[in-house]
Amino acid sequence: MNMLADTKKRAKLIFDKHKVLYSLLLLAFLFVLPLVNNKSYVMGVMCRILMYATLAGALNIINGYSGQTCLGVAGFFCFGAYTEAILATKVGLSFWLCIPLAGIVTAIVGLVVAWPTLKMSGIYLAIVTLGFSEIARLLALNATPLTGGALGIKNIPVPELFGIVFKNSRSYYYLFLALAIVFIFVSNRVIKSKIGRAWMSIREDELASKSLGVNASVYKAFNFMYGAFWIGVVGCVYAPYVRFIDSTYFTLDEGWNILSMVILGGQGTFIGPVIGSIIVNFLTEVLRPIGQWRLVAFALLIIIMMWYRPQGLAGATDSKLAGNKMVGKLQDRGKKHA
Amino acid sequence: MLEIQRQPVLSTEHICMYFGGLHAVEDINLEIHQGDIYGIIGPNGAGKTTLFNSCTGFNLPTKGKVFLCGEDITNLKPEQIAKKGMARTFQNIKLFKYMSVLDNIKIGFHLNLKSNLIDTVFHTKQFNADEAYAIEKGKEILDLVGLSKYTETKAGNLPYGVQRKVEIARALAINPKILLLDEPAAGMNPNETKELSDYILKINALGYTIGVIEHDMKFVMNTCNRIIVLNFGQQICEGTPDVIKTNQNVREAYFGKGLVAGEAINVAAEN
Amino acid sequence: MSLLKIEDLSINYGYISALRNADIVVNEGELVTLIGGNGAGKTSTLMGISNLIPKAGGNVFFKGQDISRLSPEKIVKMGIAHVPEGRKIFPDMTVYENLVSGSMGQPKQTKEKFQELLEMNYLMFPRLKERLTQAGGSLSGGEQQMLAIARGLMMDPDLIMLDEPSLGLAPIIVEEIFELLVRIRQKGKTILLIEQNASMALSIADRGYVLETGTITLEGSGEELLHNPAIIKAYLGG
Amino acid sequence: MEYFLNQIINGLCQGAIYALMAIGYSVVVGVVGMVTFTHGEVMIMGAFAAYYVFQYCGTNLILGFTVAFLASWVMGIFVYKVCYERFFNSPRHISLLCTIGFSMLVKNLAQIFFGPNQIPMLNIVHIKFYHIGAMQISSLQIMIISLVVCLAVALNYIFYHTKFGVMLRAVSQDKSAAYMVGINVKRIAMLGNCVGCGLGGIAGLLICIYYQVVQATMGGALGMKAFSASVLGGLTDVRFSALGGLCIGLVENLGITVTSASYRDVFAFGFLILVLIFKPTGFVKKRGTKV
Amino acid sequence: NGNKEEEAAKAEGFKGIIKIGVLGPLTGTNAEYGVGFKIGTQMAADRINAAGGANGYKLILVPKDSKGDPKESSDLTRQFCDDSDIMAIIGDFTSGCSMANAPIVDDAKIVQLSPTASNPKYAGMSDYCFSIMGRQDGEAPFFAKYIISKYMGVKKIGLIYINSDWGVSAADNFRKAANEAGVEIVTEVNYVQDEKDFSSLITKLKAANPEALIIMDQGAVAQVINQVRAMGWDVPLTTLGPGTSEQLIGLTGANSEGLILSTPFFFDPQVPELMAWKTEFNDKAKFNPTVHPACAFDCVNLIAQAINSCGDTVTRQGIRDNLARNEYTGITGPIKFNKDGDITRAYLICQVENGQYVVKKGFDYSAE
Ligand SMILES: Nc1ncnc2c1ncn2[C@@H]1O[C@H](COP(=O)(O)OP(=O)(O)OP(=O)(O)O)[C@@H](O)[C@H]1O
Ligand SMILES: Nc1ncnc2c1ncn2[C@@H]1O[C@H](COP(=O)(O)OP(=O)(O)OP(=O)(O)O)[C@@H](O)[C@H]1O
Ligand SMILES: CC(C)C[C@H](N)C(=O)O
Ligand SMILES: [Mg+2]
Ligand SMILES: [Mg+2]
Repeated sequence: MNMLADTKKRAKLIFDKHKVLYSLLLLAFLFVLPLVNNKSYVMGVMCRILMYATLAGALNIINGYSGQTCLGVAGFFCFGAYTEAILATKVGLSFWLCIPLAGIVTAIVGLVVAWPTLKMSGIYLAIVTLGFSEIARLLALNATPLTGGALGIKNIPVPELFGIVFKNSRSYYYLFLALAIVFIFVSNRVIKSKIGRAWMSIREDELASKSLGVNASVYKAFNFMYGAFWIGVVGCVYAPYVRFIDSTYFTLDEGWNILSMVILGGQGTFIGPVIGSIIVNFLTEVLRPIGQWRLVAFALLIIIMMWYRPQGLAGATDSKLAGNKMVGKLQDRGKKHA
Repeated sequence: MLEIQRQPVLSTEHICMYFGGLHAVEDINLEIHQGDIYGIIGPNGAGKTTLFNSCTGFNLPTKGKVFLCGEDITNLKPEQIAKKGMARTFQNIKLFKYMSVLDNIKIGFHLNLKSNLIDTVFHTKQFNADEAYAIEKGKEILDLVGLSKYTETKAGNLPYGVQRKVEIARALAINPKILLLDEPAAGMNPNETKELSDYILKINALGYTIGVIEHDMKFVMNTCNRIIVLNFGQQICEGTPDVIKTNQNVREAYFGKGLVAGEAINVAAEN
Repeated sequence: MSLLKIEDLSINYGYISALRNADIVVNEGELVTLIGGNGAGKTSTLMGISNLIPKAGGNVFFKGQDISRLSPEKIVKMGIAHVPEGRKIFPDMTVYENLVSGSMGQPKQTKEKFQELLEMNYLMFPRLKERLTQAGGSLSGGEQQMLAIARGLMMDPDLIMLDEPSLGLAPIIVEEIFELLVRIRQKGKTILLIEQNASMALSIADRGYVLETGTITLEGSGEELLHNPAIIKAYLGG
Repeated sequence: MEYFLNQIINGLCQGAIYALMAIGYSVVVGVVGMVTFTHGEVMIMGAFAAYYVFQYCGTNLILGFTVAFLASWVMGIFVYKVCYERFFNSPRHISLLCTIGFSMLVKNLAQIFFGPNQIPMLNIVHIKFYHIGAMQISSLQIMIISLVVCLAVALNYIFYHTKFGVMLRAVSQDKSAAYMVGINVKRIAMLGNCVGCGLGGIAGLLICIYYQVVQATMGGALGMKAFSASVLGGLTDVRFSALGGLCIGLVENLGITVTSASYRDVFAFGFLILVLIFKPTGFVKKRGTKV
Repeated sequence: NGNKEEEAAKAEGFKGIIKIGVLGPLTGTNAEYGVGFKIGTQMAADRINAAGGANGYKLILVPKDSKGDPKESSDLTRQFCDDSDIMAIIGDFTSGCSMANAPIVDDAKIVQLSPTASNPKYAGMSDYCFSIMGRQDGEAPFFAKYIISKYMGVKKIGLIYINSDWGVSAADNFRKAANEAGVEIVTEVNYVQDEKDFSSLITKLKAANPEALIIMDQGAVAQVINQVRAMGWDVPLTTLGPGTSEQLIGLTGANSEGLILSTPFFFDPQVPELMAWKTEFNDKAKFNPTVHPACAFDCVNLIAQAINSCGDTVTRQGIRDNLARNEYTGITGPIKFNKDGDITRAYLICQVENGQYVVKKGFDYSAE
């Protein structure tokens, strides 16, 4: 136990020393990967990994850093994707313009969801976001004039940049990679700032942070918007990637899928969701031969994880969410004078 | 100059707090002046915590007004009131247990940091300035109150007494006009209580005005310079410790035979 | 004979050792108190006795029977009431229901007995009687403390363990509680008391143990300890 | 006019079904004190068990219900062991996710062993129709509604007017405190969970009889409705959960009559969200929260 | 192992091997059809190989489970595209999945021949997309014109359909055809996948009392029928979608008595080889075939024929071109692709009579 902690620390130290170097190496590797192996299948999987890493990361901003339980990620995803699809097909807007727009639209939706729910907490917030997700999907299914209804939106135009046409999964690989990098870079800075601290203080003890002048409502709402923004952006890249979207892409299962990545990887860290995404997608591929049993194995994995490592593989251990033994007693000591 | 002297930092006018039929706080007028250490005592359920909550916006008073330096803050939200310069601690410790002591303090600085999203993303001057300020000032406060050796430890692992102090230090970070403490000495043994008392005097000496609820008479009598006594939500007595000690109602309603409050009240009564 | 007997009890949290090889004896009809600074391990000891946290080692005997591995509720049923640190009343239940829950420990308790105990508590804490239908969680700090104690008394146990009962209570109530404890003891009940207000505690205690950072450093009659200079310096704020 | 009356009846019957599920659900939450996402699967397992009994022992309703109850009870034991027991004092979301995982597990195993297709549940009960003016209501519907009422009343009595009820609620509120007053937390929690699941099983069977099919994948959607309904009712209060179920049923069906069934869940969740906005903890107000 | 198979094939006297990917929902709500695909295609492949293979090559099928989920389907399609041994893809079952795959196959220039995708927009999406189900805008008019107005002779009908890509386009096409045929749709209602309670919809339909009710869906047809009858409403029922599915009858029992539907093809008891086919399928699958596995069966033969006409160099492109060019008559009838890549079918009228589907011979309008 003790030793483990030490070794962890040491590893971290070594990493921190050459942080930049390692990061660059990693980037370089990711960059040349397609040149080594550009089978569209492999690239497809890589795209999925990167995409879900970003999605999970954005969800983690909400669930992991401000401690609100959002089960509605699929709904935001849906909004982002449809925004792009509609703007691109109906208005003929350029993909690159769509990116910020989709983000903003989704962020606004995030605000709309968050604002009324500020009074709620825990499980009530959860069910509301979950309901929102379903409503979003059904609207997409039924608002036929706009979303094409059940027939979905077909032949979504593919983006172009300096003559490069983003057609195959290999080119999208770079798009998703860039997106993921930007997301992590920005979010990392946000978290390490006044804003991030405010979020975390709300997660740890809302009343206390209020008494310190943190406007909890505003920050919670903003947290939702921020997370939603990125989810929307991912959706915006996703739409032209699949070229054809309809409401069946944004079911609750999709939401569970993303959530499970956050959980398996670990809440409250940046590496967590990435790892989660890698694991889940990797398993999805390797376990395909066993057909239906794959989902069984997957379910078992989640349960086992919760049993033996509730904070996930790389989750933040120093948080209310991490459910380690220390919590119980220390909370008692707090409650002591309740 | 004199004007400022006369105007109370925190004052309430006929403030009432009812829960259904229950009158938890009934028509209280208190005035806490610059530099006071103002004690609020009274039997259990007298309405002390409720009074605090209504002053700090954690529940809206049924009637009456609350003024901070002459400004009406009656119906503001907790965070807004904090912004106006009122800090409080809770009857049950509310630290961010998993954060280091310094980080706890940093959050205390929330209101003083001006950087916005743009700043944080592009690490502008403003941002760097803020971060520097937070760390520096935070360390300063910790030195001031003598907690610097805990700077990096997780708040939750600290001994109970120290946690109290950290909570108070954190409250100081918002640089309040007045600081309200709810039973800070509860669960401390006499020595720790003594330390706390000194600590609070020290802070007061730095020019902070303080209001404190406490049941430990020794603490109250040695620390506070004015005291109000509540019972069933009503004020039964107000004045300097000596006045309180000698007041008959208070003795009956609160001190009892004086076995507990014992030497605190008698000792003082003599001199 | 000894009602409660603790043999080199040790308790760890992860790799923090909260209590090391403590030996404590509480005889029938005695009032024994544990004193010690914050984090000394007092609460852990009680938790260990009622087996709410795993023991690193050692045994606990009650009425001559080994209860070290007994499940918590069985221990309660044997007649040990635990008034925990931090009240731990049921916040969403009314005061009355909280009191009722106190008698769960004694399934065989008769209606009459139950009523009698209720009356006893009402007498002791009239405030609770006023608040019978109010939700426990909305009580004031002190009222909650009263409720916690009352709940502990509802099962009228042979041994009652109180963890800082005077916490957050007005002096007058504290006095009453100490008087109550004396009365209870006179009724032949046994009491194990944790107090921050050491002078009070020792003045009514038959014997006392002093805990320092997880080890028992001193043991003696209330009188002795009360006049032991070391104690005076350390805990009585002399 | 009569058309609307009929629609209201449809709404009520649908609502009654939700209520039935919600009752079991809030028994679970009300005792264990943790929310679950497995309820739907548990219900369907009950239905499947009954189905096989009908296959081999002929359609005997009483037998069917007992079997469904027992089967789901057993499921309850598993759920309890896997998702609750060891998470009593760790953060809620952990056991929550555990239940999500468990429901995935059950659903897929069910698909493997019972096959993914719909399985007919024909003529278990022969349905009689009663006509009140222009409205018609079937014996089955009456049966469901009355069952809901009885359960709601009975359970509410147990929870709020008996010593046992105090015990149950104590467990859901603070486990370590419950230990300290001498309650066998593990057993009570297990018991409560199993009873809740058992009721779920009965609900499941009734539903499958009502819709005349049973299918492994049915659980998810149903469970979600049960969840919503009991959230409306403040999660732990049986009566209000039942009420919540009825409301959702009504709102849905009235909504459908003016628009299209594609909007069903929009109405259900929309209504839920609206209510929660104005009453953040459902129909019942949370007591005992204080700074 | 590709080489090992190659060796084995050579040893058996083949020129080599040609792999064909088969996509279908082996699990999930449409599993019945997906499994049908797997078996139907395998039956075809076996026969072809037994007869010396396609153009001398041994056909090897690579069936994969798309779960009826577009994302899954796309991943598998990519896998097929990467595998240079795979010469063509048969599948997917639903239009939704097939359409999601269209851009991918278009990019990889490989044939996606769907046995069942009937969405009119599908085949047009790419030169490499084909379907032999016949389009809904072919079946719907037949349904309106002949079944509704001629055979049943009703003018006012109620329409209930699933709000899915298939259901919607089916309904759209039906509407068009309906008012050409002068049939009035008095009410129409729809619902989403996994709907369980139809009572309020049925009440709605009943209120407008139509002379007949049309149900357009695969999954929920049985439940709709049951609940219509459970509400004590005996309106004539017709359905478009499930084809002559035995499961339907199993799920509805007596309720489906008199149900009318159209099918492009029917296992006619009079035709011995069809019966043989049916029994063989039943032996393998343990349930009776619908039209869909039959279509899958034909698809393999179509590909094989295309391979034959490729001559000595078999390429994906070659297969595509010949497929588009050739004509062929399979067990489900004559097949000739139009320029979009799908076909127009002739339909039969079926009715359930004491638990059996029977073709209404006299009314064989498809001849017209
Ligand atoms: N939310 C509430 N609902 C109903 N009654 C309440 C609520 N909050 C407080 N009360 C009642 O108001 C009275 C005053 O409570 P308060 O907490 O202010 O007492 P206090 O003076 O702080 O006592 P203590 O010294 O024990 O903390 C108590 O009798 C309490 O029961
Ligand atoms: N859950 C826990 N995890 C880690 N350490 C713990 C835990 N609970 C208690 N400790 C540590 O064990 C030691 C003893 O704690 P305990 O609560 O028994 O002391 P105490 O004498 O009751 O203190 P107090 O007077 O504050 O009640 C302390 O150092 C405390 O920090
Ligand atoms: C009805 C099924 C054969 C599939 C349907 N033809 C579709 O295109 O989705
Ligand atoms: Mg108080
Ligand atoms: Mg303690």
